[in-house]
Amino acid sequence: MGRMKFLCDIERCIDCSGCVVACKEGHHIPVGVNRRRVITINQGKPGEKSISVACMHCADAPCIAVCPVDAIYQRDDGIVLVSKETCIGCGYCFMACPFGAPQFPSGQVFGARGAMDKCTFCAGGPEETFSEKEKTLYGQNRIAEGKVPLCAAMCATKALLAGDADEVADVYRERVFKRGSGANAWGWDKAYQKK
Amino acid sequence: MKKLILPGCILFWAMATLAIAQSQGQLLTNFGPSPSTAAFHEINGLFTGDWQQYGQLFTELQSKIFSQIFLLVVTVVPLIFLLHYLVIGPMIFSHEGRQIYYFNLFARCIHWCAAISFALLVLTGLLIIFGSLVGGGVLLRSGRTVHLISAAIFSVSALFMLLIWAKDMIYAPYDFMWMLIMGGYLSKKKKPVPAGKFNAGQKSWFWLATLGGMVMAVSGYFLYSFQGSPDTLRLSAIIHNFLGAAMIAVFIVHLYMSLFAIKGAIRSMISGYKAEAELTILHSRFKF
Amino acid sequence: MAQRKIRKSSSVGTKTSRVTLNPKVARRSFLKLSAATAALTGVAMTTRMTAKAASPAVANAAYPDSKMVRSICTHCAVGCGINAEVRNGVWVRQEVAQDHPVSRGGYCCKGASAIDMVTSEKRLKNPMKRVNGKWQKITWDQAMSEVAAKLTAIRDKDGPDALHLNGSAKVSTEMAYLQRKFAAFWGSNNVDHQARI
Amino acid sequence: MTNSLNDMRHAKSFIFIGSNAAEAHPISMQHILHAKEVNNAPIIVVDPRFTKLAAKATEFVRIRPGSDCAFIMGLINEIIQNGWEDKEFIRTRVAGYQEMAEVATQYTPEEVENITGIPADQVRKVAKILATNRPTSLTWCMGGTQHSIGSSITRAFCILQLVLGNMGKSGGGTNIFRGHDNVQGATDMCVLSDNLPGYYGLSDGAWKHWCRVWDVDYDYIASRFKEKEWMNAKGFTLSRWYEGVLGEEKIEQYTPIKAMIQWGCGSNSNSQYNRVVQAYNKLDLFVIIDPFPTMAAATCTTDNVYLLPCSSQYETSGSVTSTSRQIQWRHKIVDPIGGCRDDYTIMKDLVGRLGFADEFYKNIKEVPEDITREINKGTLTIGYNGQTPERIKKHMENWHTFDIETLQAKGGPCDGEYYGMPWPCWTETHPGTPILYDVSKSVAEGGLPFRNRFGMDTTYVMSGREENQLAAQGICNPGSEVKGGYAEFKDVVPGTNWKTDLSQKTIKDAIARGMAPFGNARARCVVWTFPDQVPIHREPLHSPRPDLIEKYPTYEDKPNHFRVFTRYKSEQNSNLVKDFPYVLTTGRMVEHMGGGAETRSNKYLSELQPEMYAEINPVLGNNLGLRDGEMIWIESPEGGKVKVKAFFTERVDAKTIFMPYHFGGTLMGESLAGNYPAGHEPYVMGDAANVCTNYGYDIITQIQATKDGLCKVSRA
Repeated sequence: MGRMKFLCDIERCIDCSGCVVACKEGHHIPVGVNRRRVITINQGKPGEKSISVACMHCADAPCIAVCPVDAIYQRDDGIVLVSKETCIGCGYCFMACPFGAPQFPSGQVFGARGAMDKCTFCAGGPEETFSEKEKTLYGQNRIAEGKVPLCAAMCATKALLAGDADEVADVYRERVFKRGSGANAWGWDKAYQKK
Repeated sequence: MKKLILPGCILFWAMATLAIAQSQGQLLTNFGPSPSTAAFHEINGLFTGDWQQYGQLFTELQSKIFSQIFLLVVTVVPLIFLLHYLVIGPMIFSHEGRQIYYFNLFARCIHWCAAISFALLVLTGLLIIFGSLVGGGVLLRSGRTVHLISAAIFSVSALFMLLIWAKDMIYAPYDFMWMLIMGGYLSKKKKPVPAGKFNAGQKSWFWLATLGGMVMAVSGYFLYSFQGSPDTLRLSAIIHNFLGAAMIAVFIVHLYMSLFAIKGAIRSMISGYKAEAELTILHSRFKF
Repeated sequence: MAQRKIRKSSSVGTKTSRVTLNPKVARRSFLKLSAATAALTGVAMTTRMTAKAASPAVANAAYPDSKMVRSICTHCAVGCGINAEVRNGVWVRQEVAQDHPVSRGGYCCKGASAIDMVTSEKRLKNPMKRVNGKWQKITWDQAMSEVAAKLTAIRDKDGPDALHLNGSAKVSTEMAYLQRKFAAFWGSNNVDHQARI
Repeated sequence: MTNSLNDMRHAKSFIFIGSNAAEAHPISMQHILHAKEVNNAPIIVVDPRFTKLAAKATEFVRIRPGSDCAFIMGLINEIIQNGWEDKEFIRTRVAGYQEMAEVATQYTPEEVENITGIPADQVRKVAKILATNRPTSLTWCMGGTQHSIGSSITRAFCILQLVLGNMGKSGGGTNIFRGHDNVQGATDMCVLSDNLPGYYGLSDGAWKHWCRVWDVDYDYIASRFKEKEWMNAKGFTLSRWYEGVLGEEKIEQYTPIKAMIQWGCGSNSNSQYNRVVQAYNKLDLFVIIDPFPTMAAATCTTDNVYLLPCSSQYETSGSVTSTSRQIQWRHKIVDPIGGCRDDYTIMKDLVGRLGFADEFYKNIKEVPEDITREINKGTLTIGYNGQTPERIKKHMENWHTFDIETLQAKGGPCDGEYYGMPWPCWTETHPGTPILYDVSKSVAEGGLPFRNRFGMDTTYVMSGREENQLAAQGICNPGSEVKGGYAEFKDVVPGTNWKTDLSQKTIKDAIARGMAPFGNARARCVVWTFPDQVPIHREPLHSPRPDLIEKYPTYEDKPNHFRVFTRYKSEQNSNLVKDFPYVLTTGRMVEHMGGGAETRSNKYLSELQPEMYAEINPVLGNNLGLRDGEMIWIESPEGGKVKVKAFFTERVDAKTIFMPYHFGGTLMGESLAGNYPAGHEPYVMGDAANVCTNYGYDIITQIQATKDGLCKVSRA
């Protein structure tokens, strides 16, 4: 299996939040937790750009490095997952993440943060695939079903690409070639840089 | 001449392209300002602050250095004292004779509140730092809760300690001397060391525990509440860890002194009385 | 910076293998995924690929015994396709209508939350009327007979044009037709809908 | 839309005017951006606001609200002056061109700049972009229509496309993005006070046609009316029905309105909403049929209200017509939840209790399929007759077989048909018409000429010129028996024409002869029945430019405009701007829909857009001493006011204030949360922007003018 990657095409994203709600509705995420967000810069001015960001599933993931209890791990296909059973909600992963991906639902003792929640690339979690427990804790496991993540599949303008790195790069390269502009792929320099 | 043909061709082609581009440029406008590093940088800033500045630092510190420092603190410091105990040995004073009322009941209560909560803070704190050995989960989550409650108790106790002892803890000139001779702990002889009601070591520990404790409380609050910019959180975490390591180190010193280095020193914190023999040596400047 | 830990977790292999306890599923997903990713882009789309990804065997893996219903989003006039996965009369999941010719699986935030239209706890579940300023639950029979009686009384007293019907652009074409037909049979041209505004 | 969303992939340039497709129709952007990327098509966005669509534009044109007609006429003038018009297209397929061109000469780029605020050079630039990148796809939405001159503005858009020769071409056309999911279908079914289904109008002939379809006596239907004359009189409209209740304006009806049924219609999308609320409270009976309690349920505080919970559209089935005129079948996903009932059941119950079920349901046994069949039988004008329920469902089942570029099925059971059989779909074997007025295909394959609707010869009042309205010689669809223009078909079955021949023999006959049943004529630039025969600019009723009122005054007052007196000239007041100095415009946001009853009851959407706000330029905000994020009052000249949060943004210019119109639940700053049935109040509540939208209605359609009113702003 190849390596899974996200890519948001900044020229196509129209800030419709389809990806955000697709993710929430698909995984039954509580209000207040955003596995994915759309950020707009220069709002209302020429040069307004929007971008949809979630966990980038970094190759050399800082969150894995800083987790004091090793709750975060990486699969062979590059997808970074968290075990909510292990996580203690310390919040270090949020501080280490360049993309603001880790989310912490509150409602635990003394309002402390609960276990970290983040984008799973629609790959569920460490529990048994398709089990009820996996569904409640992590949402759908679409990767095991052979389906692409909801956010990218439901993207209104196909700005958000997800899947095998080679395929994503091919699609994006073709697009950039067609429009002849030198758009960069946001976040790749940080997420996937080679050591 | 031949050498000029190729560059010439290229130049002509470039100019032609440019001319065509210009003639159409007005109409077939490109796609506005193309995304630049600056735009990405701005997006990054919106997400988690300037990751390059503290994010990277925090990641590097947290991934290796913090745990190593703590490992050092909890292994090397006790080892040094073990050596001290074996080589120099504890000081033994007679607990008979004149007893001087040293700590009143309130002070003792506050001390033990602070002591127990601090011990819990250290234990649960270390638990989180070496969480991977325990495997996280329920144990550590309750550990976090204990850490939180202890922090609250300790913060209040620390405030009271400041009220009770701050006056006695102001450094005096002779404290410098005490520092120079390391409080006399490096010799086996019982020579009077220059110290008031509290010696320079105790004073330092006091200020670290109270003022340092305040810093720990503030940075800890940020980590607990997550209110503040990502960079604030990162700085808080860095400070919390470094300061915590320092406090644990000194805490171990304090433990060693009260439990092992000076035999029976702990009694004064239970009964409130200290023996004259001990005071004349260790607190020679104290007027009783 | 995190090389050590990553290597540790992948070399031990326990954690990664935990993810795919069922090796059969894992292998199948392995084969399917590249096809599905190509399909999502809308560029490399072919029916062969999408048909594969949407084959019933895979569709039912997560929700056994579910069936797929094709419908249309109710929010704007683009008319995006909706693939609804239904099990035991419950809409369990909104699946991607990847091969709808207009939307190609795309949704905006409104379309992506289509299930909420059915499950929202804010939905009214019983007819209600106001009695002395307070809302009161009533039965359909009571509601309809009261409404019909009042309508008839108004019609008898003031004539059919005393009723205005605001129809809807959110109902089906058939229902819209019935609304216009209703006005005609009622005997008034006082009927209109949102196209006017 | 004359073309389809997918067909926009072939456009070589776009002009959006009064449309914010990125927010209102996000999925359409898939095709628009494709054309932008692959065809390198420039996107021109004309709007008072720098919208999210403008962020994707190559050229953003900031226009003063309500001056669209001047801008478009200016473009037409510039195109003609430079000789960029499509001369052959105009010669063969356009009528009244000279008269229109004469009017257009008044709109020089400098005059356009004076009226619209668009720099003259930009007008020239846009004209050149359109001239050099053909075909252009022109899109407008409510920003183009909700003005007192809305009908002139939209006609100007069409004329621009005629002048450029972009009609009937792939990648061209006038592509109006419709709002609600089935507004096209509901409009086609004419849930309108001036038409019977299929745009038949209200003439006796129309009534007789539909009585034949319904299989009832004409006399029976006539007996249902108060007098026969009321059958032919346009009724009250959604935008002004409340005048019939309040009685403050003179109404042309024998009785005031006493009862109201609001069936799937949000309430706070009406302008001057505070007056609508007064009307609600004056009604003897108010029935609200909706899945969610609309704002009407909270604003009407009398005991005469009934809330009937109908199911959502996912809990019932039926066909829906998309903006591309495609008809799709919306299958029922789940049964109605709780005690809800679907619309058909409620209608059946109501009709039964009112005692005309036998006549009403004479040919309707299987719901909704039999209703579709009845529609197929009667709606001949726009070719709704080929889309049988079976065919629509077949298209749904095989939607994957349709090509994304052409929307034509490649192989499979629907081979050769166009997705959703966009109307007109003349027969049960017709593939549908993907592009209207396209003479490059035969009629049987989805081609179409312009309709012959307005007679044969016309003498124009302004020039005295007489012109034949039929298409020129040689212009026809391939395979047409008549090589050139021809009149509409009639008397194939004696006594009927193609619109009223229920046997549909006339239509089939025409198609067999390669001809369109409705004839082959020219598109006209002059509409001799309208007050402005050629579109001209007129200042909005509440104009921020008193200096222009004299030169571009509005219409004379219209006494019986859909049964209610409507003020134009007497409303236009050049002193108003002194007290109400800012232009108020409204619009959509992507997270909400219409009055927002549905979307504000959705937790995720509410989370994304939790607050009502007004967009104010920082310059204006600072000049007024406001702070970003603080509460402000916005007041309209009619006394409506809303308390909203100030949102400083450069999306709007310093003279304009923008509000989204989806919010409701508070009225003039007071929360109505307690007036909803307990537990059913929406998650998000805010002042309804339409409390502030001004008086003003289109001269033809009576659409409300919500985009070009005036307001004043103060700190709350």
